[in-house]
Amino acid sequence: MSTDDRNGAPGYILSRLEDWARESSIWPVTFGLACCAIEMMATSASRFDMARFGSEVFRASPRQSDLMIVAGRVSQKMAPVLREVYDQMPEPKWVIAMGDCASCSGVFNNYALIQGVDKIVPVDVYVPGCPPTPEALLDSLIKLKQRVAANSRNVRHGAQTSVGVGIAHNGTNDAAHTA
Amino acid sequence: MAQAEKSAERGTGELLTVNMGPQHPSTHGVLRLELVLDGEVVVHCRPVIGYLHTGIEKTFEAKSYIQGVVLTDRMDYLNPLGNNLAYALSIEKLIGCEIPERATVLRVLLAELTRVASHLMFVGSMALDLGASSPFLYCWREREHILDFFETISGVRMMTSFIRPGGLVRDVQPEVLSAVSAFLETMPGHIDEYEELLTANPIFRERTEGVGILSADDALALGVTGPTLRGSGVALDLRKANPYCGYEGYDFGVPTGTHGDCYDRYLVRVAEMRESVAICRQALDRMPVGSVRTSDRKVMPPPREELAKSMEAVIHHFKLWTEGICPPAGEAYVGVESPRGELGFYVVSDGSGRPVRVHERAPSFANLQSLPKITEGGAVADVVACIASLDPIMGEVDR
Amino acid sequence: MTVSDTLLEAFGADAIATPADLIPTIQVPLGSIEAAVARVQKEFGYTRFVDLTAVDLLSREERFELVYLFYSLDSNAWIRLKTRTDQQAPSITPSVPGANWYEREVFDLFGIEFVGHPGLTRIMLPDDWQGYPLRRTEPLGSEPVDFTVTRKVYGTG
Amino acid sequence: MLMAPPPLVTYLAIAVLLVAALLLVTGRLSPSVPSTAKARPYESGVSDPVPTQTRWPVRFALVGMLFLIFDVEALFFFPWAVILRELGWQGIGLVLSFFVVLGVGYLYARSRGALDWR
Repeated sequence: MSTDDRNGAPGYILSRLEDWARESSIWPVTFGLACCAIEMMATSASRFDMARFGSEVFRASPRQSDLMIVAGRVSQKMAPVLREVYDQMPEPKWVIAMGDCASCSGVFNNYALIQGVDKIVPVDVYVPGCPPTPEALLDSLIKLKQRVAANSRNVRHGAQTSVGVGIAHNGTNDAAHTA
Repeated sequence: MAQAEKSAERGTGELLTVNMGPQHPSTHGVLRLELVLDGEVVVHCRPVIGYLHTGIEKTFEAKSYIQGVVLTDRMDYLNPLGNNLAYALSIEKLIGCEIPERATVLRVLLAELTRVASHLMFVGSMALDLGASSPFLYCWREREHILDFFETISGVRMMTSFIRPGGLVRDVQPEVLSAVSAFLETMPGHIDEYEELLTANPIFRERTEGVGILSADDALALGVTGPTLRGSGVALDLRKANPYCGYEGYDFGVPTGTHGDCYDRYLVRVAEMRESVAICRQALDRMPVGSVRTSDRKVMPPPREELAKSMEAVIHHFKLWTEGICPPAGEAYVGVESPRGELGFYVVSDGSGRPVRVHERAPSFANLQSLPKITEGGAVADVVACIASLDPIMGEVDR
Repeated sequence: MTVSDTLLEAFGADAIATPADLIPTIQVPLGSIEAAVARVQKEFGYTRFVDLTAVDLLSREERFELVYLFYSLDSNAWIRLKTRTDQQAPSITPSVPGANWYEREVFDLFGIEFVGHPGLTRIMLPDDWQGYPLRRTEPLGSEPVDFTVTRKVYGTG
Repeated sequence: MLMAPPPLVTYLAIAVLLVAALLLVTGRLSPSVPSTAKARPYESGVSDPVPTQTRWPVRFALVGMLFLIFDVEALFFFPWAVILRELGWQGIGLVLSFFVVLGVGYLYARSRGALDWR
């Protein structure tokens, strides 16, 4: 009984169920770095209430989480840590690059930051804003849920980095990234 | 760290090195602690910082003075307006330009509102770290009100860049001021709610009383300032000691603790919230009328309608938006009381449009130096309470 | 506040300047910085260490200017000590524990070695980082923004 | 008419079925992509984990035993509390002896300072 053929074959119901289950409870790992982390906490607080979308629980360890919200600027020293946490998350996993600093290192175009987190991890949804308002983060979560609902097994990574690429860590700014 | 010879020389049993690393729910950002444990007791704690180093001070040198305001927002992201204020005061001291009375009073109001918002975040996250998740939701309800005010007056919730050298970006609408005064009426009642939840809570007291004791002279030796220092009993508050922005005209108390443990630091910050609400109310009562920008055209661009009429206005406008402010050669440092301690920008200029050096004296950087002293000897679980009580912001620690 | 006369006769009138922020600034030769710090802290009561930073003046000799800032609790005033150095400077951490991380940061970002510092290693940048970014000789290290229009210019993409 | 199986058997059957279903579905659905990084212990993100094969202080074992004695044994109070009314005084007397034994043990452990860590 193969579970991921979509054309009404016997596995169809199970894969629909599987997509629905995964889409309705995406648990983010707490990866708050800088100012966007405060807005991420505001999103999970009482007014904007991320719990309505099933993402209430911020798991501290990557072993029990499906989504990594990179909330803040990623410095050169933090890059291997980010890659390590991403690698240790079980599949299927998704990444939201929250804010300009995570998407393209926005305000700070200098030696200290990785210019955009998609040089290290494959990113699924980019959220503009510095910091993005909680509504923008919720909107990105909804977009991610739609993508997961469509096909939660074959995880399409929109990023330039393939899985398992190492990070050139000799301090130079152009971290190795494959097109 | 090879454990063998370390434990041999200690002889108290096997020492274990545990990494309370950059990705941790209760290190208040990307702080990493290398803890050497003898069972549950912390024998040695080595903080490792730099995981959020953003090279802001290097970026300052590539930007003009007005563009620098945007960078100051992102250093201490719980106190953006306070950082803008410190930066603006340093540059105004360098230029020697006077700003109108209404701008000064509005600056006090905005700085104190940011202090309340920052302390709300402190109470919420300290309670969350120690397991009480409901105060977090209550505190953020009030914080959202304050962020709404900032969004109304500047269009942005947090990174407003609203206070600039020479005054404010634009005037604050009167209906916002009435909304703020309505909010200030309810605020003391809300603070009582938090106190009911936490202050007398036996579990909270058990986890914080007598934990992480920092003596007054240790604090002074390590350069600790702000509520952390006042928690140890030293009543040093720059708003009283070296008043700026007319703080000598407001009457407010400086709450201090006695034992210097986590509980006192918590009590000092909650009492400070009440004082800030009192200051805001006084600021609202004495709000003068007038413009919020300095008349010195070398610092602030002239109003739009003046551009049509006078040639000098057009020239000033053009000069300001191309070359920016050109303060005379020299240096300036103004110490400001941020929610975490003494904050100041040391600005060195050589007369051109770009600063030679802008160094931020970050209070959390000095406060975090006291972490080994207050955690060593305590239990591992108390490390969480100690970090929360220092309220460090890694954005300004790592700059 | 005018510069107190005890400071004047202690360091000589020409060494003291008062910049725009009215904080008395004392220029001290590199060799006697430890003595000056001890004197300022003990004799004149500026006990609290506030800040230490460096300014790269790109001048021919003695390129970096170390700026120490102290604060006196009883007279509520700051005082600034300045000294010029090229590569090394004596560390004040043994006598002023608060300066530990500040000296490590100045070493990390400027490359000034503080002789006598208990653990002079990098504090901000990764340990295997080459170069000292805050020196004016080093570039900002910014990457060209990958606009489609600039791709031909930078030959990316 | 088939006799309905005794309640305990149905209860156990449901438990076993539920566990089997859960294991089967999650086993089939969750993709397993083993990688070297996943094999490494999670050390708050630091990639070179610190070796932790050291001899643990004996106090951890002590606290473990104390937990076993006082917490697990406290479990026996629950079924007793449920049928307290039928047992009457004779039941209370019975449990009292059990309570005295536990109480003496607890007071002894506390006086010897086994509970506080230092």
